[in-house]
Amino acid sequence: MSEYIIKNGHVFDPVQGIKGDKADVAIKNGKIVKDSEVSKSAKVIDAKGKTVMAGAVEIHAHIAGPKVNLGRIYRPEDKLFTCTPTHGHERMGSGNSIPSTFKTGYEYARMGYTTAMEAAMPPLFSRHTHEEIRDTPIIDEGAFPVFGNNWFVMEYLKNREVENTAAYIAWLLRATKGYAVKVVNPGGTEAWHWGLNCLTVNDPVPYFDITPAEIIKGLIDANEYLGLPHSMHIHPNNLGNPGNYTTTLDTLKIAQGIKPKNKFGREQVLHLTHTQFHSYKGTNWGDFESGAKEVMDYINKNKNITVDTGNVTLDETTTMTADGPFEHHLTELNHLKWANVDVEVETAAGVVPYIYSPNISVCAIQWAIGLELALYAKDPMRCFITTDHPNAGPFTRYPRVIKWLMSQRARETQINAFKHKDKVLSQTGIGAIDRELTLYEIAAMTRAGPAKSLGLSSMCGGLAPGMDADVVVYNINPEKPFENPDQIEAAFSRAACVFKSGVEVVKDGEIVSSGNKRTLWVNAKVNDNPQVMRDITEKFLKYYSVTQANYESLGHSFVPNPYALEVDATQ
Amino acid sequence: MVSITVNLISGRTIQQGVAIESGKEKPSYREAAGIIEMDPSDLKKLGAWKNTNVRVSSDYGSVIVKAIEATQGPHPGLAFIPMGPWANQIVNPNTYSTGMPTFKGTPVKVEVSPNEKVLLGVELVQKSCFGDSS
Amino acid sequence: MSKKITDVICPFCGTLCDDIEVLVSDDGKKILEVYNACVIGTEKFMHSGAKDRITRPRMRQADGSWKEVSYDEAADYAAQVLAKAKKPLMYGWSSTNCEAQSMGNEIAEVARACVDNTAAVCHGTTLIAVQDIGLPSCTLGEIKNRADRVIFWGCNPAHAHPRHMSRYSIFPRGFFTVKGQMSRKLVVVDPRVTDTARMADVHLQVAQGQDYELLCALRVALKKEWLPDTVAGVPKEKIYEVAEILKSGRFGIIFFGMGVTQSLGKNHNIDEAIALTKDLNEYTKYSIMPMRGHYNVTGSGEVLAWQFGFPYSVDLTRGFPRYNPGDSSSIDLLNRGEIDAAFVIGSDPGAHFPISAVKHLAHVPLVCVDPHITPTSGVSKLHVPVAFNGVETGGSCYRMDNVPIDGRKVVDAPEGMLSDEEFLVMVRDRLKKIKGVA
Amino acid sequence: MQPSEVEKMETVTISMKNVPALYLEADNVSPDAFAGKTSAQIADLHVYEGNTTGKLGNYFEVSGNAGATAADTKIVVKGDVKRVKYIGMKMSAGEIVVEGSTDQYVGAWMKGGKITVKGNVEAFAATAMRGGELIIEGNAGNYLGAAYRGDWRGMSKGTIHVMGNAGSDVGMYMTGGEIVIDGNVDVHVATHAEGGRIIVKGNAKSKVGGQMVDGNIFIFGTIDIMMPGYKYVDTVEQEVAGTKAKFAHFIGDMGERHKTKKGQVIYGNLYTRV
Repeated sequence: MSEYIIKNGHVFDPVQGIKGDKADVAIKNGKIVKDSEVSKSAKVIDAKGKTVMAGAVEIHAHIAGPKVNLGRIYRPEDKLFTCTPTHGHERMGSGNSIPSTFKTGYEYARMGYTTAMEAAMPPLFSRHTHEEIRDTPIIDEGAFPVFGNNWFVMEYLKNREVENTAAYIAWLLRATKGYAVKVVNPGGTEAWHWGLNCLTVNDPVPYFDITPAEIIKGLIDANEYLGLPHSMHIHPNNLGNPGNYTTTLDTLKIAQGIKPKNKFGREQVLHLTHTQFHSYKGTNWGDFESGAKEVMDYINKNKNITVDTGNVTLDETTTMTADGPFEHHLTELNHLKWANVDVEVETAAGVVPYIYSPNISVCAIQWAIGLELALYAKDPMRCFITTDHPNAGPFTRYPRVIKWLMSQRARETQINAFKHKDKVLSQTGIGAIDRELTLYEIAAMTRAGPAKSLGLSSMCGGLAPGMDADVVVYNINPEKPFENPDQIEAAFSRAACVFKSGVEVVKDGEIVSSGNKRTLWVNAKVNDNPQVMRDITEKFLKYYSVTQANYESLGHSFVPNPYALEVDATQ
Repeated sequence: MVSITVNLISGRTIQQGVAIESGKEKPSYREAAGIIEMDPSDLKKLGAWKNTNVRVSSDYGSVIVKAIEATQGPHPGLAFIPMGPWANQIVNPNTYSTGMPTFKGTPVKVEVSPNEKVLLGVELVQKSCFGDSS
Repeated sequence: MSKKITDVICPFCGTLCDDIEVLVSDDGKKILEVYNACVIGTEKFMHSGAKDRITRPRMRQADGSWKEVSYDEAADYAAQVLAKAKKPLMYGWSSTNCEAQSMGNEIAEVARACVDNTAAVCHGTTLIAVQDIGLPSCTLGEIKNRADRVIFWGCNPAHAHPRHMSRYSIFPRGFFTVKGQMSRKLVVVDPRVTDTARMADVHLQVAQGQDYELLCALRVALKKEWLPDTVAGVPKEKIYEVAEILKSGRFGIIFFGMGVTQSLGKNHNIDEAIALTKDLNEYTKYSIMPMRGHYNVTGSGEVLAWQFGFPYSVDLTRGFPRYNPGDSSSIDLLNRGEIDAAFVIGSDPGAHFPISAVKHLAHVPLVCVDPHITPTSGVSKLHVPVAFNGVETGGSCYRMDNVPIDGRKVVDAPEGMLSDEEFLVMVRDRLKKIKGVA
Repeated sequence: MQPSEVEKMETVTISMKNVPALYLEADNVSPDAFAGKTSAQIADLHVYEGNTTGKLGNYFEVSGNAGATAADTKIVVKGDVKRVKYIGMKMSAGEIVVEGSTDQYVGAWMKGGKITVKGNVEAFAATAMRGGELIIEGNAGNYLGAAYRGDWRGMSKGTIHVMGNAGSDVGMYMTGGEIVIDGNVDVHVATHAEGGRIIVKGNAKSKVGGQMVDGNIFIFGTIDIMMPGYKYVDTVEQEVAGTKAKFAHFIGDMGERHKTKKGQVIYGNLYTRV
């Protein structure tokens, strides 16, 4: 089998605590091994004067599924004049804010990403999500089915039946080949099916008379009861409205004091996603200001929470989320084309284009809030970099976000370019922060941290022997400081060399192989629960529009290379 | 020869659906889609008995179909030929640069021609494309 | 004895009924009985066992007769045609599964072809409208559980989607609609008194070709503005009345079909209907859904969109996807004489395109992949029969509300016949060899 | 264009010598692509027929060198170019004269300069125009000066003058600029427009000003079917495109959302000659 040795690179690996000193990374049969175990015939990759990290892990992006495809279908102008003729191994692709599947795989690989999680999968459409995952080359992928507005979950949690909820979650993860429990605007999206919403954690859901707080608490307990690899992954109520940081803090307080219970090395019980959209102070868009300090102070103090930032990258992009009411609110703000799909019994979704213009003070403040969150974070292993692709910006902008985080000069040049520079400085604390993240901290925020939070710390996110051989070499010499911050962006945009499961997939920014991607999913075994099975059969007879047999075969025959994480929750 | 002008639309019917599944080279397809449904008042204006063959022509072509009484009327001034090769001999192919031909809303002239035959589906298209050779 | 296969999807229309049960002989060769399907679905299943079925590819000879050829020879010919053509059109894809569509996209990419599906003559203008103004929609189960206002605008489900009303839109008893059709008000807008219109509480007999004006009038009526006495043949009192009926519901749904997509105004009719739906969302909860015709045209749109970025009329000739219906759509390409070869699968343009377009199709090298004898195969150079998709092969299909359901294989195909996916793999491998692509 | 500038312009003449079997995509035929090139280099520019890439020289006889910049480059296109698309696409300056008729996308996405077509043009002329001047002495196709599919930002600046008739969907999603059509227009004029001016000297069929938010339409001839969303306000006397006449003034589209500026609701205006 193919053997490689990456010699003399500056290794940054928070899993082993290596902070940039020279070390060799040996690869054999798709795994990382000690240097000694590799024969002389191993192919040498010279990484002298370069940076070596593990393959990056994307914890939250909308890259595969029905609403992503609805975004592709209804934005032909997103592809005008931005496609380049295909060459070499690459299949054709198009799309700026919403790339087509082949292009998604290539763009992630080029930046050194080897694992990515689809952030919201409506269970009824999971077959569609898996077909798109099948057509996204190179990167391993998993998908989070949404549970926060599911009729089963709401009916069980109304009576605090955590065990029944856990049994239903296990059944649904198996039926849809899902990975984790995702909650989007709990209760609010079910209210949206009547055109309403839940703006705080205590607003009751129409007809189901359960509050978002009860849904959140119940799903955390069910998740820990099962001991799933990843914690409950939440997009709280009241997204994107000034003054919503109080709702965010109320949501986080629900997780206070709950201990994680799992055998995957996960230490958090709640993951708060795209925190930027949930850290707004002020009462309207006029006095809108940053709540990043308050939110991050709480998170720094509570160890059982991980977050991802959701950085705004100041591009024309497309917002898409299962938070139906927010998208309707957004289309009333900017009058751009609005797409919406309400899904029976389960969830909803909305898609609206949005232009984050540097000339609008709100967008500039959003940009600052995203960066403040990462810069206030004390423990980079609990704060990850995302743009909630494509909501705050396309994932292809990660190198630019890393540039802003690693260079105060880059931040200043951007602040000076804002039309309302004064407002940005007065309404946020970005001007006063001079912290510049190091490569080691960036490695924690994009590799080791997300892998640990997802329960994948034994497989990816690090370079310890025995882990998958997902290795990236960047043209960055840590010993030679960069004169121009744009060099950081350029280096992180086109990796010098990327290995995925021991196969070289990128060389000098060019795709050289389509790799052999896996679909990660969680197979949770629970005590058999006839009552839940009866409820499921009854709901399919009365309220679903597909038969139970066709629903249960949604994820099966369509995952060419599945990788199941086994969980045994039988008590 | 008496002729009237009506506005032609085309679309699905259950019989047309069944016929396309049982074979478009068979007479059942001609029975289902080689017809023009006209309002009784239009038939009276034309002076035609029900179930007689008529020649329907537009600026884009002409075809022989069997005239029957409207099954989903009344719709005076409006004629209906189920979607298929007969309708598509005469519908307006102008797409107004949207890619979609104007299947509905083609002004047509209808005249009685009892002794001309309604061709079978496949035969009709072959004759239009290759003339009488095949 | 015989065995019953349940939860079978019916491969005909966009309703994609998935509760069909088929009684099959023990040796799995013959379909004996079909339950729960409408008359069209039943005919599709039963016809697969017809004796006079074509089971081998055949090539058109100079004198017009057919000569039987092997699948290998057919694949060679198809690959040659696609390799030589400067601008081949690969059309259809709507009556085959997503795996075959994905294989077809790969072929189109290597051949640098134009790919288009039957949306070009069905809901293509809907997709243009969605691209201009979005689409507030929902799944069919939402309508079953919640809808109390149902509008059929320019569509006739009684004929085109026979079980739609009993499975989703009018009769089912959902979570919040326990009284079934008694808890729903039905409005039908159609220039004819269709069989669907006869069941309606309100039938607006709109003047043909003026749907755009009537839709605009409804939006004006919602804002309680001035209206002329009659609009599109409908008196203004009735328009104000219908506006009130629409507004007073808790959950409304507008279904629309060929009546608006194929008439004058084309995409603007749907654009205005979607704008009306957005306006109604200011008062109550409204969604709008196209009545997709073929059972997997939605699937073809989804596969094309996630692989190339556009739902239909995709032009790959420059090495990257381009899209502009009116320039890259099949009818215009044919009428302007812009293509020099054609590969048709899973559709019948010979019967359903205007004859001016079919004439162009007949005078270029045309490969037709279809289990039936159709006008397209009648004018093609090569006719390749394949197994019935949805009956003799399974595969992924997408319903009119984009919900994916797995087709099931019910009975074996006749001896020695390939599925469309297997034939496409043969064509792809030969084409790659000719073009020297890895 | 002052006369002094005109002499300084270099003229490149391309005349069709073998008509393409299919259609030729000639997006390189623009002052921006020709600028600073000799006739030999121009002949080497790429053109595309279907999925094959060819050279301009294979299809056209090229004579004359281009000016140093686009602004001082003039292109004269002779011969049968009815099957040539994209002439003058994305041009920013300079001038093109097409002696005959040509196909789709003439001056699409143009930002400046001037194009004169002596014959007819097909659909999508001056798509999403940002500036410059387009004169068509024959007839224009559909989607004249309209936005690209899915884009809410249509033509924003520049002038188009069609001496013959125009097709459907003139000025869709228009936000600025002016279109004058001496002949008739088909259905759909200034649909979804948010600004700009369209003057039709001939007749319009129907669906004029549908879903219009802002902007002005002048129809000198008749409209077969008026949109119900247009409310008669008054009759005004105005001079439009050199003609002084009385117009019935309608505001609309009343079904559409409208902006309010300083408390005043802004409507689109439709004037039909009385």
